[in-house]
Amino acid sequence: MLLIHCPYCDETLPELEFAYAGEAHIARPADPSKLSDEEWRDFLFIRTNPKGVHFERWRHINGCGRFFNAVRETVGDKFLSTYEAGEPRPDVATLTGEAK
Amino acid sequence: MTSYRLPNRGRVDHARPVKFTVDGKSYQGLAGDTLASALLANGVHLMGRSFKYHRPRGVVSAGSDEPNALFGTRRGPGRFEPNTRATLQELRAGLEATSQNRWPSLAFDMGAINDNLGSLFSAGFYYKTFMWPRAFWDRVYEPVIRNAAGLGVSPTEHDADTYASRFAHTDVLIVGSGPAGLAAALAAGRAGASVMLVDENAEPGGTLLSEPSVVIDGKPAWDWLAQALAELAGLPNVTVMTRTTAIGYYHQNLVGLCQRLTDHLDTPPEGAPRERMWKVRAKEVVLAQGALEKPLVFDGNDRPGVILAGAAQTYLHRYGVKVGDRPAIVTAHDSAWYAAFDLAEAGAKPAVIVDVRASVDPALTDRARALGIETLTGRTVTGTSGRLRVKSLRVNRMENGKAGAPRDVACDAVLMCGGWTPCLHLFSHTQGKLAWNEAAQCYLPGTKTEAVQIAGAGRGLWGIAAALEDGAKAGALAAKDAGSEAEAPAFTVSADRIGSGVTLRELPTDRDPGKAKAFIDFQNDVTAKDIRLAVREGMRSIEHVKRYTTNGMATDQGKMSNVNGLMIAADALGKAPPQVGLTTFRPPYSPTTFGAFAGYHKDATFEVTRKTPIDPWAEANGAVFEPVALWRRAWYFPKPGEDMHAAVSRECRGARASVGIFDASTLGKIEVVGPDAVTFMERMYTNPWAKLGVGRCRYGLLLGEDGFIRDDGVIGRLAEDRFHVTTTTGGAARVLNMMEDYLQTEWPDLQVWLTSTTEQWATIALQGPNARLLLAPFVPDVDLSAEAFPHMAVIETTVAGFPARLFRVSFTGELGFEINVPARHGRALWETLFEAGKAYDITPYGTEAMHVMRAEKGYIIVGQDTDGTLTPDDANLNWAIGKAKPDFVGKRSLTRPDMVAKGRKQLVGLLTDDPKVVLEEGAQIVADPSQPRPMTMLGHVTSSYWSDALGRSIAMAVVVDGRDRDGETLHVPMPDGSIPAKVVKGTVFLDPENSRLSA
Amino acid sequence: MTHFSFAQVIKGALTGQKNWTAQWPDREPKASYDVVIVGAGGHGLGAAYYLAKEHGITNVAVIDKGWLGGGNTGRNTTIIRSNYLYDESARLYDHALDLWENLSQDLNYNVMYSKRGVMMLAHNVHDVQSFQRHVHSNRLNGVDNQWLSAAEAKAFCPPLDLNPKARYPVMGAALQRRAGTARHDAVAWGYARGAAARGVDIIQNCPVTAIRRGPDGRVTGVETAKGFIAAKKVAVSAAGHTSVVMETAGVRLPLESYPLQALVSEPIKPIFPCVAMSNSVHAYISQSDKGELVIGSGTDQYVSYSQRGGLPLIEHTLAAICEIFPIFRRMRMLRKWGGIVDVTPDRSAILGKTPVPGLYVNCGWGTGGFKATPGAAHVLAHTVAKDEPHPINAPFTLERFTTGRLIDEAAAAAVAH
Amino acid sequence: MNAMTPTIAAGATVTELAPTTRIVLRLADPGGVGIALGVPLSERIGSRATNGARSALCLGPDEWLIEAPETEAATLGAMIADLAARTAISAVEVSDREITWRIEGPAVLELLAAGCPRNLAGMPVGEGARTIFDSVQIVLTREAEDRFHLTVWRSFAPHVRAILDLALRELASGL
Repeated sequence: MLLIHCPYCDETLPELEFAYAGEAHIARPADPSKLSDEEWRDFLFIRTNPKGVHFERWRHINGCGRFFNAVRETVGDKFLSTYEAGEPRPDVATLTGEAK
Repeated sequence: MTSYRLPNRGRVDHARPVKFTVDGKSYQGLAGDTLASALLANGVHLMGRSFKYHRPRGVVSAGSDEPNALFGTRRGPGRFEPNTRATLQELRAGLEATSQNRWPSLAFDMGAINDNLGSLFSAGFYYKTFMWPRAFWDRVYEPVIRNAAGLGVSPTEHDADTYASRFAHTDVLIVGSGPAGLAAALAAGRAGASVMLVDENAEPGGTLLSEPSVVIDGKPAWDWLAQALAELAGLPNVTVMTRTTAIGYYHQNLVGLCQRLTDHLDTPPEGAPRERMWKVRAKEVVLAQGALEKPLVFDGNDRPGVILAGAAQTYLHRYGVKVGDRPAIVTAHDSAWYAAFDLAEAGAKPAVIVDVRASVDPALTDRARALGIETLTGRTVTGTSGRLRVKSLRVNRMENGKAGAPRDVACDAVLMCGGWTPCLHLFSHTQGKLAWNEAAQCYLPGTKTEAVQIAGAGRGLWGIAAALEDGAKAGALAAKDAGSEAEAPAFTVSADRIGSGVTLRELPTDRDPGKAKAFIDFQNDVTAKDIRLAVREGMRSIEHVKRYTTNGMATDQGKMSNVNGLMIAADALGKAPPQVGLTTFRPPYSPTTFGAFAGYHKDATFEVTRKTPIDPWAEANGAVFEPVALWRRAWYFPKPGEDMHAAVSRECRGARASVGIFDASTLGKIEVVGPDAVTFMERMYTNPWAKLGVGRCRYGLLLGEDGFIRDDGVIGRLAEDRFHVTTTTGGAARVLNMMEDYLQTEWPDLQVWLTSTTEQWATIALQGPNARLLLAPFVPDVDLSAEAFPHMAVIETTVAGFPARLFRVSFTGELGFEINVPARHGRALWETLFEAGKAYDITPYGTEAMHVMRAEKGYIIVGQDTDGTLTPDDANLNWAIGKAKPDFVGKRSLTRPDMVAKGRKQLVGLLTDDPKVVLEEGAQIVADPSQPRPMTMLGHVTSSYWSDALGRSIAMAVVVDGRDRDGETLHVPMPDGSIPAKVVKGTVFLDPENSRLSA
Repeated sequence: MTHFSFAQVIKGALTGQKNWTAQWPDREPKASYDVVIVGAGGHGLGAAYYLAKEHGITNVAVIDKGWLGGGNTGRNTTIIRSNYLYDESARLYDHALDLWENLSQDLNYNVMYSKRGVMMLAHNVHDVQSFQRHVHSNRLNGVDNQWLSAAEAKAFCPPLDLNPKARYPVMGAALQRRAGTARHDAVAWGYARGAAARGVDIIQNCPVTAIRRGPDGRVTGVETAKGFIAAKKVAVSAAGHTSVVMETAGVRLPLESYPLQALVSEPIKPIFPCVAMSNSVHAYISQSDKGELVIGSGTDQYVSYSQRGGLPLIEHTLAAICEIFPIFRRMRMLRKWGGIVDVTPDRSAILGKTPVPGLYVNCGWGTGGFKATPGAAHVLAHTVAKDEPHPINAPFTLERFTTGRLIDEAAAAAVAH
Repeated sequence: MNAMTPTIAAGATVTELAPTTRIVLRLADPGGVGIALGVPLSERIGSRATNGARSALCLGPDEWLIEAPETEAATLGAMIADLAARTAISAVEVSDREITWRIEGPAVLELLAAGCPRNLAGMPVGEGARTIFDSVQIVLTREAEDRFHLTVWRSFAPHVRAILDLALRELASGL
């Protein structure tokens, strides 16, 4: 059971309060009708699934209710950072630097 | 039977005898005994039979690493469990134990025939045979193999006990209460950090309990222990828990602890759970689990009476039991010498101390001589004799690396010690790396992945002094890291028993190694030659060797066998042990009761059962219920003598003839409020909302982004900026989460908010031609006439004096209303309407009648008529799509090639040629029932009922290009013949002109 | 390589087991191969076996980052069944089932395929509807699957609790008698031995770091810890790690990898005669030939390559098992383990060609990979040999995620794979 | 056995409270809104502001749970309506959606630890949070060192209560 820091509550809380919500920074296209079938497929289905640093979304569903973003290393399941929805991707190098 | 109990020795209560039975025979032990120590005190070593060869086995250990001494244990009805370790099971009054894996008796076991055939059952033998003739596998070989499987027998009754679960948070969790753990607890506890100190045993102290002769801070070990425990007990920030096994080490210092609460009690208190699963989140963890003693690997090392030297020492000091009068000692480590000395001082007459090492510390040999014990160094051991109890030991000289002339030494027990392995199971649960230490010839903790310290023997440190010092340091460091200033206390130790040893493979023998039975994994009967065979057959990785031989897969989790297996595999491969690897330890540290994991989730509290405010009325009025998602809903209301069919038909008739009343409270409700409410609705749902007037409702259709139908429901506009959205019963939470997702992450600019009101409202549906007549008197402020309050209208008013949201909607095709009142008034309103309704012969109906009536009217149920692969067009719901809208969730997917291709399955009506035949839901549909299999299936029946209103059966189905098949006869092949049925394009079977609906 | 037979076992007994030789040699890679298969699990080794046996392609290497059979092949609950809803799935898994039936004899290696029957429990009206749909569809597809009443289910599986007051009462079950279990390690070992005997090189502990492509975009080989290995064709069958390997060839997949946990109890005498699955309470259980209750749990909610897995999941699974089989509440869990399963959006596999010439992929099996092993391996070999899919795997393309022609068993009937 | 014995011996009691008026208030910028509602809106999640019998618990960055005695329902309603006319807000009454128990006694933390994974010892008196008990979402507020209020949706209440009762029996057993 992970410990997750909610950037809105600014508290580190048990995973049981949170729901995983898939890869982060996959924005819904402003005008989907302009997308080719391949582009639309990429939006719908193609995921990075990295063995390493993963940008992902969680929802503090049994807490403040907010969706937020997280950077997690998928081999050791260590969180490098969490940040509010809408914020840009943090720089991984800095994060892993901090993580060391 | 002579007693092996030593008066005035041990920590057992000599004044409190305890009676127990094994295989029906009564024995007597003492309070404080384990089942194993009590049997040893009675001179019983034979405590089990091995898995494969059914060899007679004695107890080898004194802890949770015991592979042999396993019993079925029982405490009255509903309280039996197999494979209980006699070394952990504390004696309690009336304990009933049964031996396992033997027939007819433990002393005489027919299964032992396998032992003579042992050479047939070498590692992996079953992969190599039982293949011919093929049919024999199913009918002969496998049944035989399966019947031979297993140790104890399964419980057969429902468990009479309950189990508990508890979360806890602490600064420092210390696992193991030996010297290292105690010192850590003292250091961290004195520093004021919150501390949990847990130990698997009944009593804290670890090694100290087996080495009373050590002197700490000028006090005998046991006095010091008492004082340390007293100090810890006095610290409010320290909790000491015994009988508590740390079973698993999970992410971010979450450690699972299983606490055994009642198995040791003569009579457990009322309401006490049998076990409690703790989920402890610790800032810092200190692992002080000590080391595990390894057996020596030689022919006959499994004979009853052969026991680990450290275990013998524990039985002597903790339980006042000597394992034999004339023990022989075989060792590769100094520690066993001390066991011999202690036994000698206790009155036993050790026959010999055989040390496989050529040279041994003279202090040891001198002491042995002083005690009159013969010592043989640089020898090997090549066999034992005795059927159910060891009689003699075969010792050989070593001549230039080979076993030379043998000699038999008579004995009644053999104490063996193959050195010690640091106990790092929990550490490896964290995926922490283990590092091979060439000098110590063992694995030690390497890279850490968690905030954890390993202290004492776990780091390969030997002796009480070293353990105390190391534990104190670890405890202080942990407390510091957890935020309390701490310093490591110092201890002065004398009469410590520091020692060293060597790690070996199987001992050299002068016999045919191919015939030798030198056991590594006692329970699974894995021998040294099995390991070497596996390597010869190409098993290069230790994981392969383990899986091929089953070494380390017994109930001791490889505690006793892994390292010996590794050393021999490495030798066979000619590699260094680290190149061969080490099998990963997996939770739990020792076997853990299912019930403890399940905790409170048993019977009524297994899972949430949601009930509506009206549910008690339904129960009181004889409803039969069905589970729908987490809810239970009234399915139908049978009258005496009615079956489901009769009840449902009557309920439908009642509603269509006059008026029916239905509890719709489980429908999901979401309040969408804010200036941008309309914009939000336009984007989420397929339908247009801008033009929907306040006080009006509309059927809403929700897709996934993949274009498939996810949910639907009637949505009412209460104000310009306020919608009352309803969802399916099962979909409520999912839909709200989906809406929040889009709102928060895609359209954060919208000023609109979502609130679940599912449980704020109780929802009562009145359906039927007399619904208005019944309801009107209770709604003083609203003109309910068709003109003033038509179908799909909504208003906030009062009903029977309760504040209400009144909808004119219908899911039955009848004139209908849905009344939402605050939940607390739900039952009162229901009873009020039901009373008044009696004048109209009102009929309460359940979900089944609701399903029938909606099907008669052609309304779909998402999840039954759609299944996550249907588009709006497939389901005839194109009318619900706002054509003019530039976008809505799922719109883009609807133009993907396959979504617009021919050959999609479309929802149609299906009428059997024989109106009396009701199709089976899920039945498949074909064009030609006589075609060979595999048949080409065109679709399946999604809904099918007997329609009382139509006097015939009706069905809905999804059929390939269904709408083009209007009037076509298709076939539904059933096991007992095929049923012809005609496709009808529309699914509306009743009142297509909506005259009833809009009456 | 020693042929396995009862006679040899006797001989072994008499000669101190001197007669057995290595089941497969541990090879160093050659400079080039006709086919390189990435991933030495049952699927990859099986594909090599069938390439050699049925297509005469023996210049083949199977490369694995660890020891063979060390991935999901050795980390599952060994359940084998084919009673899937859709024609595509039913054909694929039934093809596998046909091969399972003769696999021991074919490989001269006893994989202990045990036709003990797999029973799926229905706990509510929706389950009943969806399982009936399966039964009908299977019947017309010629796939063995039958409906049992609650009483019949109890008769078939005595430990089942029929208490009507239960939170999840048993309302019936779908039974595939021909389904069952097999000895998972033996499948990998048997294929490895069979492939090696036909000249296939098995290269262990040799991570593939990249797939190389030529100027024409065609596959040229793989970079590994032991250097570059040239290959005319490369097939990736690396389960949870497939995304990572394929990415190096510029192929992005609709895959996510999740930790899946399973566990066994202490061994007991035979009590559980079949395999039972319950999708409503998320648990499945059988009893191994060793006597352990083998219990499948679910996947953690987040993407991960760690094999740790969380405690809450195990708590839920065992609560569910004890709810349906209350007599097991006092049994003890002996060992749990984790695997990494790769899951596609429609929970069906991707098996076939890729946009890259000469590169083939077999992935996305989720929790259904073991049961498919012989079938998947067989059609993968065909696809690689012929450079075109076998009719059975033709629907399991990558393109379906563009066109929308998904094979969504789970959406269709919430049936766990 | 007598249902009361365990709860007393257990060192904790569970008592259902009478209904109160509850409003879920959602808005982007709480600045100045407090005055209009007669209770300030604290902006830190978990903190609660009170004024007389009226309280506002901040549950999310834009979410407050307003509680008031039913006698104040009308005035509160009017204030909200007035506010809604001037500001973009969402105010939804949920008085009947959930029920509240008072859970108190020296063993209150142990009792709640039977199902709540949060470290409640760290929750300051006068604050609260939405969290989880067993599988059920709840709102907890700490009213005193040894007293909490647990609010749970109506249909989930029996499940939570059943587990609390099991835990009370367990605590009463002394083990």
